[in-house]
Amino acid sequence: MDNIKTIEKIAYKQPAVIFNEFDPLKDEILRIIDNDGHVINEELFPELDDETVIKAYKSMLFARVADDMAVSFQRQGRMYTYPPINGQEAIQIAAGLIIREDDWLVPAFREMAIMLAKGVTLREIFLYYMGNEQGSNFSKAKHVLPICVPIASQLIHATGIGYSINYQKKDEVVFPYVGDGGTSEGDFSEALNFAGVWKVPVIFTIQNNQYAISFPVSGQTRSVNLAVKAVAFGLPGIKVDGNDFFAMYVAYKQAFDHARAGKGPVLIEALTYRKGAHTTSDDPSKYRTKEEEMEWDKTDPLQRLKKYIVRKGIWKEDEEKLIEEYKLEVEKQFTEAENFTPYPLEDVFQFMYVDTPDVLNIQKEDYKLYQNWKESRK
Amino acid sequence: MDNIKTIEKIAYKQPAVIFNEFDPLKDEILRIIDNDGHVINEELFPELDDETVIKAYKSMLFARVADDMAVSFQRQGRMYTYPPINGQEAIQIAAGLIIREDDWLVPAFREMAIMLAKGVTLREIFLYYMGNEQGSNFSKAKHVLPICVPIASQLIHATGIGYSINYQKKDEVVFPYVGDGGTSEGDFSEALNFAGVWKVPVIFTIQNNQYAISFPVSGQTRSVNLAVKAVAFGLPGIKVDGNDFFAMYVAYKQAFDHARAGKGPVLIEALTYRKGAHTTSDDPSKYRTKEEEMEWDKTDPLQRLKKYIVRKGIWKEDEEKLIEEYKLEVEKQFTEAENFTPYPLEDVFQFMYVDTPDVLNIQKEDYKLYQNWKESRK
Amino acid sequence: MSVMTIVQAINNALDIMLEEDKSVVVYGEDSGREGGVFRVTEGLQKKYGVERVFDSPLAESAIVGTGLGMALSGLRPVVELQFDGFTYPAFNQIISNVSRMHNRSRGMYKVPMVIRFPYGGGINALEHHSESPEALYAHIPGLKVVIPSSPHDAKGLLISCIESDDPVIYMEPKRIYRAIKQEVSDDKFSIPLGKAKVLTEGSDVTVVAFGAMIRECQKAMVMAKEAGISVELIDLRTIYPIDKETIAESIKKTGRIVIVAEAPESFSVGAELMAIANEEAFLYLEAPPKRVMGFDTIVPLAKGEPMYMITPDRIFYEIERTVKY
Amino acid sequence: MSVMTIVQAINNALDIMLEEDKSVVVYGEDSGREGGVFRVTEGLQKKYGVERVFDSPLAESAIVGTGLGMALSGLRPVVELQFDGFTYPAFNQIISNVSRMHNRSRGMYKVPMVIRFPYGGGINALEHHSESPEALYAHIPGLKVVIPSSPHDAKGLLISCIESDDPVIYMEPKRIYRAIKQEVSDDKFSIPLGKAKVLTEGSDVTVVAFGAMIRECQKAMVMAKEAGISVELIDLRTIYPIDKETIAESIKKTGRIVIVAEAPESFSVGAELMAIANEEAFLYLEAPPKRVMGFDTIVPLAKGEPMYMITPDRIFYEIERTVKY
Ligand SMILES: Cc1ncc(C[n+]2csc(CCOP(=O)(O)OP(=O)(O)O)c2C)c(N)n1
Ligand SMILES: Cc1ncc(C[n+]2csc(CCOP(=O)(O)OP(=O)(O)O)c2C)c(N)n1
Ligand SMILES: [Mg+2]
Ligand SMILES: [Mg+2]
Repeated sequence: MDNIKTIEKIAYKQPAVIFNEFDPLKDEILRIIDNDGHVINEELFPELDDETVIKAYKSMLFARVADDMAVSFQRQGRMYTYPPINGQEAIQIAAGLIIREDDWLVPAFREMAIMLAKGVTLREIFLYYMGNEQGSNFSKAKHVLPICVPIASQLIHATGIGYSINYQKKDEVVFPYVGDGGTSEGDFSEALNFAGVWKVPVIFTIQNNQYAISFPVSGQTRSVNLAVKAVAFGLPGIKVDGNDFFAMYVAYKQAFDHARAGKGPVLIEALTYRKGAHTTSDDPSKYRTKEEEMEWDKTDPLQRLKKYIVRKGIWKEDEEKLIEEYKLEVEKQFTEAENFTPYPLEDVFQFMYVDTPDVLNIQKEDYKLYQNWKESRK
Repeated sequence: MDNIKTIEKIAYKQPAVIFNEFDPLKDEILRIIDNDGHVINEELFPELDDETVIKAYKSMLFARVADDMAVSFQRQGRMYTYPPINGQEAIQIAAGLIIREDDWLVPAFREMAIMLAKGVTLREIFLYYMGNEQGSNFSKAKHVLPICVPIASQLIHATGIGYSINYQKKDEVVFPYVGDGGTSEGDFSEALNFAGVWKVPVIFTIQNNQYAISFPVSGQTRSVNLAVKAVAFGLPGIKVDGNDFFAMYVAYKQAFDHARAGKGPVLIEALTYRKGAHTTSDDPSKYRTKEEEMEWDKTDPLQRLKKYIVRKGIWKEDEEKLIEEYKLEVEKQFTEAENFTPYPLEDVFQFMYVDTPDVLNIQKEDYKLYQNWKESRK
Repeated sequence: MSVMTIVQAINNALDIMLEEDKSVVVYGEDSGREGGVFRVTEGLQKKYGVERVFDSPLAESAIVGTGLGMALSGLRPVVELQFDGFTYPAFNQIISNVSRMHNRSRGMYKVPMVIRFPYGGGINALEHHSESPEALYAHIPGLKVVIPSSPHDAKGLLISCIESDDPVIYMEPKRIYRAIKQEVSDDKFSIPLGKAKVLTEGSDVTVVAFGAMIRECQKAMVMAKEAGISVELIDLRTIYPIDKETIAESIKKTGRIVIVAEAPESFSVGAELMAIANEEAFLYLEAPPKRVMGFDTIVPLAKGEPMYMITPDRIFYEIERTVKY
Repeated sequence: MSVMTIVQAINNALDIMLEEDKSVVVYGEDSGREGGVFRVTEGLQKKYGVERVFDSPLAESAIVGTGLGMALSGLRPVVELQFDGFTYPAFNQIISNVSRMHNRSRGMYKVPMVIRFPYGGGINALEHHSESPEALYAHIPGLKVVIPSSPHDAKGLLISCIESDDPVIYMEPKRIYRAIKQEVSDDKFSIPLGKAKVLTEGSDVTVVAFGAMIRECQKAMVMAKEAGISVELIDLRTIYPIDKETIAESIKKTGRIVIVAEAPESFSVGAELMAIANEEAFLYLEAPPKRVMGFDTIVPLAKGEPMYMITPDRIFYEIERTVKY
């Protein structure tokens, strides 16, 4: 009766080893170090030299410093609404080690750390949150899409980019991000379904930080977890401890090899916690307890990795000094953003179209007339 | 780490017995009689008295006759585009035995047989396909929504009705329908997800008739089947031989008991075949082979049930005569629809709002002025 | 009487209707426990329970579509969409189902349902948080579209919307959510849908606006007064059905009309108002009707937004030009 | 030169562009093997292979959103949505992403993408198969909206759309898909976007229309001629950006304008055209601009549709009233 199934089906756990070992249906989770930085899964421990691990830790630290400062810049009224990434650094820095220059990053809006890793400058990120779209015109980073606010819609773009890659016979891989809340949007399902059908090289990451603004993930769905949603689209899915840098690295590494080998898309649920507010306009005390926050504090990705490297005896730096350095760097980039040229009237109109219709020019000229009039009254 | 999972999760195969036994992940299928009408699963054979089985067969036969005649009425130019249900009768008539007067039917557009079972008159159905919306104002049937053309959008309405039922502490059950193609729409996923979270009494049926217009189900998704999509939303899901009346009956019976007992929604994938064209404007020979059609012909739900009842010796009727009777009945209802009062100008305006804005009345009066002018020129 | 902001007035209207009618339910993203990102529904879940005021999963099509299902089966849902720019995932449900179920079923079903969301710019927000899509919804047959401009109107209009047996899009001017305080009756009262309100009588020019632009127009009128121009200010209140009569009456008096709204100018409510001016008062027009509206662009981010947003002096400038025509 | 219908002309334009530019891909529901429900893409999959012309799963948001992803990464997708009424599930992708990616990224990314779909009534169709949503799309900043009225235009405009680096909504008048046959050049040629075309010159009244209504207007003009009325007929061709100049020029000549379109009248392209008449030619207007448009209702099913659809004699009736004003 199923004789017309002409397209081969990916069984939900056929591919890369790792996706076989941790069954989302049984709610299994990939974890490599525990909260104290002890290795609990030697077998899967990745081959990473110490230098790389240290570099990763420093990138996480830099992201944390930049994030904290962003929040305080916002409080000082020097920036507008900003969504902190505090607590989600391991996921993004692990991905940052894997993603290559010509791979594609398709962010939601809480991906500052991987954007930095991909070559977006802090200056650009700050400029954006200062309310200037020029911050999304990346000067150095290649193949990074601007922040996408309409939840989950960006996942579909990633699938489309994946089609292009296959079509153009390139070997690029696409890294789209979404939150736990975003898995409820229809676009999430459509993106994964098309990705499966087209067998595109796309690694979908759900940053499950437990909340969609005030709403806990427990209310988003009755599925046993979010990784299991891959089953509905014939994708391999895996649940990973997102605050465990090594686990994230291993998952990304395998997913990347899988995708580049033409084996199609995968779904990674990265379990983490949004330590900060949803955005600077949000007050988490309205909807969650201090106890819960403290419970999750124990899993903090930076502390965990730090404990590992300290115990291994490979940490030689003075962290305080490092933080001071980072602060100066962040400050510098922030100042550059603050000193960016004022927003000209042209920028309101110029980028709506490649081939700008007359009506926009007329509106602009009309506005100038009004400005002149205003000037003349002074 | 999962300590904030406050809402209990439905494991995908927790509930009603039947959903345990046939695991969609293993692509298992519930089937009770084979193509020759032999019982192949005695254990699950439902307790149905002969009379009911005969009645069901006759309802299927009636639906087939009505459907065939609808197609030929359309060919004669007496009706507009019509989507035949030929081949999908077992699913709908099995549901018809279960669904009560105050349960809700939420059709897509290929549910003529269950609409009849629910009390919609053939006259109304014909009237609708003659191009008169009055055919969707059901005179007798209660709790039936009009045909819904935007694919999968109706599933969400069903979930909302389910919420009302729980809220009002009623014990009604909702029966929404969708096709295989419809499972790719975002609304399908959103409907199932909300249904799971709200634990509503909704039985989602996918009539997997192998095609979405010209596109085979094999292209819609890489999931192993469609029932398995339930996993993504924490619902029980089952794949059933939709051309096996008894299997469909058993699945619906258990789903119904499950839903009414407040255990929440279920998903049924009913495997069937659209024997006819997509609609009367479609030509299947463009995209499928005669061989394939003949292969599926062997599974025809009417023939199968007929073989069973004949073998069991409970078939006493003269089928030819029965068909003649049915034809007369269909003819009668069709004639009534054809003799329906002409479509008045009022009907264009009257139902857009309960509280009609002036602008509609003005447009109507303006149109009358034009009509008068036109009259006057004759 | 209590002094209320628009946020409080809406909350109060919801409170009254939840209290009075058990079939009213209120939900949306973050609308329950937190009381919505603007705290419009604050306190209601506590008072009426999680079955009547609740958080929904994050999916606008489902929020609206389930609301429709509820409306068909005995409830009167008031659903909240979080921002103007996030109403579009629900567009198909709104245009293809919500607005049509009554017509599709030839009156067998009614759709007593309200879809609320904050709209408009001027709050230095991220993209998609500053939009004015009223023209899109006003063009859809079967919907009513309502926009209040004051706490009093916000309450009275919302009560009418909830009591309406037709589906209503209720757009809340977020920029003035808390900017205007006003004495509002604590009792239940309603304001009829489909009727505009003459806020100030005048003789030289008619200014038509709605929502957050009313306040800007009022500021411009101070300047106009100084310049000796008598402005008649009309608050549309309901975008669809639009109150042609009140507008036409006013133009017949003043001979001039200036339309102020935030949305992109082309194919806008401004265009419809100009059409009405022509259809209903052609012979009275002494100057071309004028739209003072947003550019045909996305509302810029904070640094560019001041150029996009319509200011009182720009309104005055256009009023003066129209009067001098 | 070959005699072509609109269906054939579109197919021919796609064929030429697929041939010329490997970055062009064509897909949508049933667009591949079957060649689309209207057979517009027939034969193209055979010629260019399943990677370039293909069937997609059934999900409009994904069809449009993947198209955007392709456009950002080097392709020029031409996606097909099956009917006007099924474009709405893709509305969020269109309005929130497709139309804005160029602006959002400050020019870093371009979106060379075409979204095609058949539109309009008059074919006795089911609900959602007879709609004219051009006003919705024309109000969205960042899009262009194009509607041809003849085989020649269908080809030349579509080629321009595919070559455009801006996203374009290309709406096909399904009612006349096969009704008009015309000699069309077999070569590649293009027609500029944003320019209307004066189809017939005249002096008494300007009639502006587009798509399937052009043919109805031409029939009405036969009646007008008999009645001694000289009509100037303008085919908009592009709805956005709308060609204000050509319209204004014509009104300045005739002093009168009648607008003919199928969509519901309120908040429509008709309203925008009336606004333009006022803004650009106020002093020349000798009669109120007139909209001859659909009612503010859903297009009725077949039995009611003839009352909704605009007929040549209704157009003539309104032309005559406007001229006699
Ligand atoms: C389509 C859409 N609806 C609503 C919003 C408003 N909104 C912004 S963030 C957010 C919650 C997102 O939660 P999640 O997906 O878990 O991501 P997180 O913020 O936790 O990173 C919501 C509802 C939006 N941006 N887009
Ligand atoms: C949102 C939407 N997109 C497209 C269509 C056009 N259309 C009508 S039926 C159909 C195929 C449906 O296939 P399936 O869901 O398998 O149902 P079946 O026709 O086989 O019963 C399509 C694409 C539609 N009705 N609604
Ligand atoms: Mg989250
Ligand atoms: Mg099907």
